Amino acid sequence: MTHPALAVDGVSWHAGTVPIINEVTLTVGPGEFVALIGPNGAGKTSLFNVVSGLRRPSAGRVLMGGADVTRLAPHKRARRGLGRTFQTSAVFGSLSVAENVALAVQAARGGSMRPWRRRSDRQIAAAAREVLDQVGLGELGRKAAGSLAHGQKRKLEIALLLAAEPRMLLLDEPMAGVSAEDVPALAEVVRGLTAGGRGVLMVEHHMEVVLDLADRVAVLHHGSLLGCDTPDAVMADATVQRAYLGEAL
Amino acid sequence: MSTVVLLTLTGLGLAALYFLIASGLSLVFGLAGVLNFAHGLFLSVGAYAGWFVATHWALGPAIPVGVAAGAATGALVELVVIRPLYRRPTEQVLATVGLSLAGVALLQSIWGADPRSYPRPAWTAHTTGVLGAQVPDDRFLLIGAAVLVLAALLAFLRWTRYGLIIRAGVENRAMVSALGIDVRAAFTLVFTLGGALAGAAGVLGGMYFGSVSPGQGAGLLIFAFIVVVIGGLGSVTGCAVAAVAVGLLQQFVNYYGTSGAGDVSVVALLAVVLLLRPGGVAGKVTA
Amino acid sequence: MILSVHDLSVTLGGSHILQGVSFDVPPTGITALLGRNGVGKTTTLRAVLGEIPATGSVDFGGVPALGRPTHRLVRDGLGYVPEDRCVFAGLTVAENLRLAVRSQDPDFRTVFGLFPELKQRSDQSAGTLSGGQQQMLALARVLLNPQRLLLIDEPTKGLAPAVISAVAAALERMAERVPMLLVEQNLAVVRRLARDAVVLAAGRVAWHGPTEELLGDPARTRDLLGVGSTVRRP
Amino acid sequence: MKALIPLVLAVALPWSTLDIPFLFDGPLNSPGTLQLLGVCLVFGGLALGYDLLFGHAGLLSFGHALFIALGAYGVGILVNHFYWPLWTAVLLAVAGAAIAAFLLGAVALRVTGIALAMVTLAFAQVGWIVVNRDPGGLTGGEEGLPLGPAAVPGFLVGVANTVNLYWLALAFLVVVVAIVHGIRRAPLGRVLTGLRDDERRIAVLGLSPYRIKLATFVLAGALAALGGVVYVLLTGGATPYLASTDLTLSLIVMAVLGGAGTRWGALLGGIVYAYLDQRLTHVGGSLPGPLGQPLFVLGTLFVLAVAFVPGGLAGLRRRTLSATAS
Repeated sequence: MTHPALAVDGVSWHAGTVPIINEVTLTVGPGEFVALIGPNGAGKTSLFNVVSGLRRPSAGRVLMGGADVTRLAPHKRARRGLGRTFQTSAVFGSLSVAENVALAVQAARGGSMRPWRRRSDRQIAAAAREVLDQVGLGELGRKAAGSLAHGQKRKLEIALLLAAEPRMLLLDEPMAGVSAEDVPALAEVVRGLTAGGRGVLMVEHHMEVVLDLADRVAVLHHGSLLGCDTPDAVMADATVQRAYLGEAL
Repeated sequence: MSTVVLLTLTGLGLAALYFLIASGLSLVFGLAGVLNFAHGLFLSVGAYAGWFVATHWALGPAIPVGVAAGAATGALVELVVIRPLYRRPTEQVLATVGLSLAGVALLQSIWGADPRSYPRPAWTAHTTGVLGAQVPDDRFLLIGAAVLVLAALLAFLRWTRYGLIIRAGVENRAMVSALGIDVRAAFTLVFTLGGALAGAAGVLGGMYFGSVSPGQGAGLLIFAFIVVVIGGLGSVTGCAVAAVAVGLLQQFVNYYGTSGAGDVSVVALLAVVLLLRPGGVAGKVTA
Repeated sequence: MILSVHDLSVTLGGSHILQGVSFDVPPTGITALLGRNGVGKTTTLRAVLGEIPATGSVDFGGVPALGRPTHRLVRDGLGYVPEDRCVFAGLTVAENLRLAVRSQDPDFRTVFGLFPELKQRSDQSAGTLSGGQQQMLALARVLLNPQRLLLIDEPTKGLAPAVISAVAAALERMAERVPMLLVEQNLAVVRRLARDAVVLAAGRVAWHGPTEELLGDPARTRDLLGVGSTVRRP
Repeated sequence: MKALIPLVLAVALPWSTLDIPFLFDGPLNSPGTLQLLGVCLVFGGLALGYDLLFGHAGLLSFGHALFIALGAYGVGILVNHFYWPLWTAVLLAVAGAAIAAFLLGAVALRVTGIALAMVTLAFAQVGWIVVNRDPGGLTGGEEGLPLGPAAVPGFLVGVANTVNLYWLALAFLVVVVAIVHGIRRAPLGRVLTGLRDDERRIAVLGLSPYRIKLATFVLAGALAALGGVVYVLLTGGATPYLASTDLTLSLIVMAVLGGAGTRWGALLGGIVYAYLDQRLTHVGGSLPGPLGQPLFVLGTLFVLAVAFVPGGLAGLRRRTLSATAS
């Protein structure tokens, strides 16, 4: 039997005494695209933080490929193939676009601490260029990452993830702040992420993108999972309707 | 037993001094976000102003003059150096570093690098018997002053409008502005207040140590920093608790251990506190 | 017009967030400021308020506003209720309100009339209030003083449906006394409250007109706001 | 390659008998001038080493003086009290400082930002206390610890050999430049920049920010100790100033004055600062009031620079260049 790329098992998390996530159980299979929706403040980002290791859950386990990673530090999870983006785009502003990706490539290949290697290493540069082409940023390699437009930063973030060749991706609102005309192109990049059996868990408010890309949609409300099903089933569910879409006023 | 009493009261005396320095430092950091290296300068200016008045005129006005001098220095530094660098927090801290270097050198050029003996009220040389221990009266002067200041500060923060603004500003400065309050006026206020407290600490410290030198403020400042970090940045009560812990620990270990061990143990305490609770013991709430 | 924004541009951390935004806010009723996440709605409010540097021009009640310090604008009657409410968690409810008072004659009657709960909880520290109660407190803070315009950022964010209705009702009553520029994601709330809407996209104003005209046209709504949610409801 | 020109000039300098009246008291190759220049070079190296932490990795450490003092006093104590041969003592002192940096860094780097500044400040304070208390007569207390001339190889002793000390200082500077610039060019340089920009993001990429920071901290500590050793050889002994917070603050001033995080900024800042410090001390007596205090002049200069010249000397140069270009 193959293990899910990611399994969240009965996870709870409290911020101080305030419960933010309550016993959430969720799996993402290999090659599966799961979208996580819910009103602002429902605990989606907190759940991401628990899964990526920035927060330690007060109860429950996080498993990757069947192995318990609940107590691993973020960078160790990353090395096991977990990649994530942040809601506010987090690229390295003072490095160029190509250098950003090169950093991610060398991080993935473990060559970061070797001062005798040059940072202009050809293999790294080539790998970085390949990834940049993949997300359509090939032309912008020399530009400072801090000066990119919002949508380009989003693409760069995805490129940083791909450089590490992860097996499981967490995307936190990849479409946020991306102008309407750029959404389709970015959505295509995101759609391609499940290639090769990679699992994807995405928080996104852009419902069209969610319905278009996701195999399953999980709904989080006040820290609890209301359900996880195919897009059509979720959109039709009455509880979900009330929680997420709001009652008629 | 009498040794313990003496050590406790001496430790509390030291704690009082630390509290006077650290509370202002803590409020400035909490509200304005400035790690103020020039705070030791406020103290030294207050100490020398008090010393000047006491040696050239009379002992009585030394404390108010020291307080006023410290306050004026604090206000001046805020208005002239800190305010123009608003929105550039790193530069603000760097500027205070420069001020602390330049200020000490300035004092040195006026009064020389060597310590000057500090006059003190005659009664502080006496001792009072407490539970069998003969405790020098200057301890009580310091402790009394610190308790008074603590009560006054807490009342100020709790009951006055400016206290309210400072407490709110420590939580969220931008929101205070968005309520129509000029938060920069509050910055000037905390710098003035911190300067006043440091000035008081300068005069009282001069009387306690019996001397004053240009570098005295900077030396005390490091322990005040430790108190602020242990007490939680921006918290006056936390400051008081931490000052007592640091003062007592330092005094007891210095007495029972080798010379200097007390200072080292304080650093160890800081390391332990930071590792266990990186935010300090009292979190972020003022008062 | 109580507020005229003309050619407002903001660059933050190297990215051009607003690229020449222009719109007017009429002196009565609620104007909604809409657009997808991250399009610069909050940035627009903060730039108008002088919290972040901007170029262009902003005219508030006939006086140029850009370059003036935030607290001066607020004293001139520009009330601001930020996203995430920003109540002072360590202060009590009463202290939060006291801090906001600027006028000789604060209007506690209106405030407690709209939000009676705040009176009962006046000695409770604001950090222990529920999200909805904190939102009420944030709204109450701007109502204590005479205002000429309110900037309100996502007042229903993260609130339960029942609470959203209550907040919407409060906003509706507030709008009888003072005009508002309202940033809101919940289109049902927008539809109920706002007469006009300004839609931002890609750092510019993409549409400006009556709310009905925008929300009554599903294609246009989807196009401008990309919202499946309320529109898609079967 | 352009960087080689100053190096060649610096190496050739002791053969020059050029006399620059206002800047130096004697001709360039006079022992007095060479010693002054040697100290400038040491501080250039120390400032650049500190900038590896401060400007490049974004770690605000207030405890750098501790490691300089460990090098300086380590050598002094081993040579004076335990009669070790000089070079063995140097090796041990630098290694000891690196180990101390490892142990202290392991604790201090668990926190970030202001807390890191505070905890390093406190650790360094322990060094200051120990040096001044003079435990067992080892450090000489306030008097400092003069290096016994018997222990030092002949070619480094005496006024006639000042030129060798100058070259030693230059060699130290070259070592620091080679290491710091090597790191800048290596993949590690990219990681450090990334760390300064966004630490959380580095962790998500699969790198341990803690280990990278610790490695940088240890390296900077070892370079500081080496600088301390050279300083002791150059000036003939260790003084408590080497363990003081003032020294760390001065290093910050040097880095910022020169332009923190730039290629040559900190180095330049260190040299200029050290030069001004020494010259002002020298001519200080003739200047009125506070102007006779080098720290007053430098401190004031620094405050003005912070307020009006963001980016330091390096930034100034860049802006002048772009201004003349346009």
